Amino acid sequence: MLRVENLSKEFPVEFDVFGRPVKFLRAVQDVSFTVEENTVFSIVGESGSGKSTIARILCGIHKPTTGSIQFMGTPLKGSGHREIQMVFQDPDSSLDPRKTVLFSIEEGLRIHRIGNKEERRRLVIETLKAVGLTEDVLSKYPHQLSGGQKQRVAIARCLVLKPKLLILDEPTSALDVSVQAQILNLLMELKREFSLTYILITHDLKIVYHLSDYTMVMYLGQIMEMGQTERIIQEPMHPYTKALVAAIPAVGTDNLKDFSLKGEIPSPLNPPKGCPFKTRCDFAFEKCNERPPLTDFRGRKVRCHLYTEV
Amino acid sequence: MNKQILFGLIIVLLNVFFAIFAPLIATHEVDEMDFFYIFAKPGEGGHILGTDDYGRDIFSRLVYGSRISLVVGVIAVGIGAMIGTALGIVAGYFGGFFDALIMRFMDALLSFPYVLLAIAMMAVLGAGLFNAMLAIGIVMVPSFSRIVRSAVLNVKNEEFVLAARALGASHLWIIFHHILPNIVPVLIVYSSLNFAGAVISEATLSFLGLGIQPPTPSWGSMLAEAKNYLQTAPHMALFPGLAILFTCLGFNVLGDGLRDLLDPRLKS
Amino acid sequence: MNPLLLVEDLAVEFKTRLGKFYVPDGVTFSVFEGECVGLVGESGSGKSVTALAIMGLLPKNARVARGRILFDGVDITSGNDHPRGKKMSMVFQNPLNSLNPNMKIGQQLCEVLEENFKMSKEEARKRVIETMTKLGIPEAEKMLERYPFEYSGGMRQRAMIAMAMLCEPKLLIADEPTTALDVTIQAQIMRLFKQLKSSSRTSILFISHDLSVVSQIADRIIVMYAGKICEISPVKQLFEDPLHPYTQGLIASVPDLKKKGSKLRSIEGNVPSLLDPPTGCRFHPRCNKKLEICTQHEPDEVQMKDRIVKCWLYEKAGI
Amino acid sequence: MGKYVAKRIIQVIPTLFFVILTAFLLMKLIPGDPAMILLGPQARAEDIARFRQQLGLDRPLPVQFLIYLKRVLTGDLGTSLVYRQSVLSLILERLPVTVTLSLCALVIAVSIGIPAGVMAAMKHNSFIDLLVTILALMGLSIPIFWFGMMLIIVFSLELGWLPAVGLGDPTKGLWDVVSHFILPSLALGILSTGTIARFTRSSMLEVLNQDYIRTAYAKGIRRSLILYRHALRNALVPVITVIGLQLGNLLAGAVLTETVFALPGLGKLMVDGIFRRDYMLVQGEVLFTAILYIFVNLAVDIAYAFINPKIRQTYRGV
Repeated sequence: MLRVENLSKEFPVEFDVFGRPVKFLRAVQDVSFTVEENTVFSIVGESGSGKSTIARILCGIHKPTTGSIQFMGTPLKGSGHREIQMVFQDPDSSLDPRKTVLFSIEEGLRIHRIGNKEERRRLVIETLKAVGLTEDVLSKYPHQLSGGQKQRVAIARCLVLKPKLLILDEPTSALDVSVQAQILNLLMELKREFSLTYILITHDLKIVYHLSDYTMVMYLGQIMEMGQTERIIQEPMHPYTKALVAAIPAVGTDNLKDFSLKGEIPSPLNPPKGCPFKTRCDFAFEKCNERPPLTDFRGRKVRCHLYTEV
Repeated sequence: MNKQILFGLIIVLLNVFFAIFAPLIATHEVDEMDFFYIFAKPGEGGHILGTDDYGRDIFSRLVYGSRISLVVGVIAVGIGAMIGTALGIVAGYFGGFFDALIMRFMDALLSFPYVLLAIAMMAVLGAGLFNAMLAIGIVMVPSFSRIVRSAVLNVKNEEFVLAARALGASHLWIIFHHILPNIVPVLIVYSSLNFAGAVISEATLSFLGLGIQPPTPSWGSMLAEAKNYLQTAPHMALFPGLAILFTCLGFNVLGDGLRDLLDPRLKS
Repeated sequence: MNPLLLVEDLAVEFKTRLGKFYVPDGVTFSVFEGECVGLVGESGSGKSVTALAIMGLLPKNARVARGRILFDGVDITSGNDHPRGKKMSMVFQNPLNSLNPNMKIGQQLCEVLEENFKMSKEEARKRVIETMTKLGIPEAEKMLERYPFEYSGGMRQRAMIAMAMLCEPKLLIADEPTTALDVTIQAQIMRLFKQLKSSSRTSILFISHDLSVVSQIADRIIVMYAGKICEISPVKQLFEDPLHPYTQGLIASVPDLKKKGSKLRSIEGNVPSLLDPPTGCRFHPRCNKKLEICTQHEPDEVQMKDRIVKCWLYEKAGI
Repeated sequence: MGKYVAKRIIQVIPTLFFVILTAFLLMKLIPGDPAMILLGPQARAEDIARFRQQLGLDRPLPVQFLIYLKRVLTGDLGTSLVYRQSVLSLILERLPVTVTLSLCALVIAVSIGIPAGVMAAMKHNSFIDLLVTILALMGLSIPIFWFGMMLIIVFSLELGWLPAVGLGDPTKGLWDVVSHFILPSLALGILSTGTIARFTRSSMLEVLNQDYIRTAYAKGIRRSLILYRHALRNALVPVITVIGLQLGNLLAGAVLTETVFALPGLGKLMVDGIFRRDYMLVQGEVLFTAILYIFVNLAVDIAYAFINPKIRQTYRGV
């Protein structure tokens, strides 16, 4: 359904006196992946991994520096594709504080010139019901709603456009714990009901494991490991994935024993040469000064020299 | 409602009231000269605030003067806000080359001290009400465009703007539906503060003889005349100055109160 | 044994433009020497306010309206002559904002010792370097001369913890110390807290919204909801057999690595408004086991061996 | 650090360019034949023709600008038609009076404004806070020239304590010189006092609301030390930039003060120039003030970088 090839994105960060960029931040480096219809594809990573940049490229906020994106067989051009929509992390900031719920949900329809006023209102109310809200929120402003309700509005805003692919950027991390589960359940119901495809972006491996079919682990703009979610989490290969899995705080158990990752994430402005993870890796050896290729290994892709020898 | 805002609002509304109902409130005609009472002290001969060197009623002239102050304020702020907002939005929203060009030019204009630039423009354009409004308005453009630009930069990176872009909104759509409504508070605060600035500027220009010419009763030109009689008739200088002071104080207090109210940093 | 910290019926009143409200509203708990107590709750539960009240650092529009706080046997409710910085210290959520941006880290740390213990500059410096090294800050001597913005997120939080540990406090309050950090850094800091717990006699009050994070370090957990305590229980029992319906819901709603793809058990409804809390038990509008009485009357504490629960289900059962 | 300074200096160049362009265009706004207006109605035809050629007025506009640019860059601001003297030398002659006046006013503004602002912030929402706010706003609302006139009426005409107008005579001793500057400095300083007080207050309030102040309290530090070491120091950093900006306003305000107090400074020169239609002088003075302002700001920015560790460290060792 979605095929991303050799995607890279550089942001200019320093300019000379004439406003010409002289230094770039390589946010995403040579990323390729495909997303099958009706599946959930997770992108996992910490800050600086480039996961949000990929999301923003897919929904047209940023233009890629190089690379191509094919959606349903045709190349994706320009911004604002109706069939690809995105749910942002924090509904507090992703909803315009000065607009009513009606405006926010209706906005996409108006932008894409769909229907007249009555038809739009009917569509909005239908969608509201689908996300578990009632008509009386229509004239309210975001600050009059609770966190969970706001995120439902944000989901409705995407859903009303009848998208095929929804990008979920940390959809629950700004919400209260007791509300997170509601939203996750809602997302799964909607997926079934409207046969949606999801790209889920998060740092929470528990949610990844619970929801998704395929997972891509990123670190400093590069793919570290990619494959079926269950296998990645149950038997991670890449040392970074291993550390991530070990860092999951599990309820009622003490699993920190297995965690031994040292050091901190290097600045994306000044990433290590060769393998980006080598500065923190327990297994780093001489060869890690060269950038490892993304190799197929037992049905998944890994970028690590430990697996290229074999 | 906040007491400070209420206080400012009352002064501002009082001013508007005086300006609108000037003919009903004034006790004398503007140009009526009372030769029996030249330099009358306040209260003498039925002149509440006394008379000036021609025996004209100061109170009545002040009341009519409020019309000029308000008109100058409204038009000058209107010019400054409109041009400044347009430039600020273009610079802030689109960034890049236009931003650099516009902002460097605005920096240059800001390097000319406010009053000095207005004075120089009036020196070149020639005195008069219309030129005064134009000069004061143009001088305000750079500060408006700067403040609008930084407000736009703040709003532009809000997630709701990104969300609108993800929905497929065009730049114009985003500017009119998301950027403008969200910078309106900044504009209101800033207009109120600049209104005070405009009133003072008009008075300054008229005082220097570059703005509104006598016998039109502008507060500034009244002060210009009073300057020559400080010893004989200090009240000629006192009352127009107080009128300016209170009018400006009203707008400043109002703008300042609104700013505190709208400034999220000071909210607890 | 007398507790190190005893909080008794603590209620904090907030005055806002929209009205008064109380959060927390009558909480009672204790922390014993050498113990790590976890305080868990969602937004508006009152967990951070409780911590600030203990530290005597309530914001200007808040005051202790009821109850008292005893520390080491001394009443510290009024905030005068408070032992903060000497016997009690605190680590905050966001290390970047919590450090003075225009002051070198070293100076900010030394200050604690110079001010509270009248140490000389050299003495303080030595102690600071020692503590920093112990808390895993490499090249501590060099790092002293740096400013907060030159530190990475994890290092900043280490510096904050070092600052709090300098005075060898009897009680350390940690308010969401890992929430602002990346997953792998969060795990490093959690390991550091575990080390502290085992290597020093300091008691820790560890506050978080995340049950699973707290469960890694706490001996006992206090669960709060809308300004009230729901349940206090040793960690193991809490997870094996949560008593309060809220705790049950909270534990069940976290996706775990066992049940994939199934529907999560969620707590319906939303967190209530502080200005207008529900009558009776504050959790009743969202409770799936509510009884008639829950809507009208607040439940009392029920002591069950070393556990405490506030819920009518147990009161009625007569345990 | 050197790199930062160099960068800031280079950034000034486009601003300077636009400033000169503005001053150039300002003269183009004069309706009618510029040469005729500049030389006055009684000028002879041959003078006008010579003048035209000298200024390149017969050439296309961009060329005229280049000529003007070149003249300005070589320090030639033109010749005053009234004084028959170079504009720059006229300005430099009068500059000391204006600079003294502005600096005195600035000292007054800083020494009243900062303590008042700090006090208001520390007693936020109290009577003192309200009083400072209102007084500061009054400072912003008072026309300088009127305030000057009121000071003259009260302190010279009524009380007879201080001289009303003119410069002092150095031969009559120091007091005579100083006393002539007191009222003008007060009149001029009032505006900046308000601005500085308000800015200090809001900067201090913002700092007091920061998390690191709470941390300092949590560390058990004395309140007085927190206020001084953590709050005040951080709050004053941005105030420095505002003080720098005020200097520009004061230079402009001097025009009005000098008019009221009949002080022979830049402002007086300018106002006289306007009435005598000495456009060259006006243009030269406006440009000079703007350039002065740019360099004052540049100096403030560099000073700011020295006290701001973030800038200092970023450019460390460069």
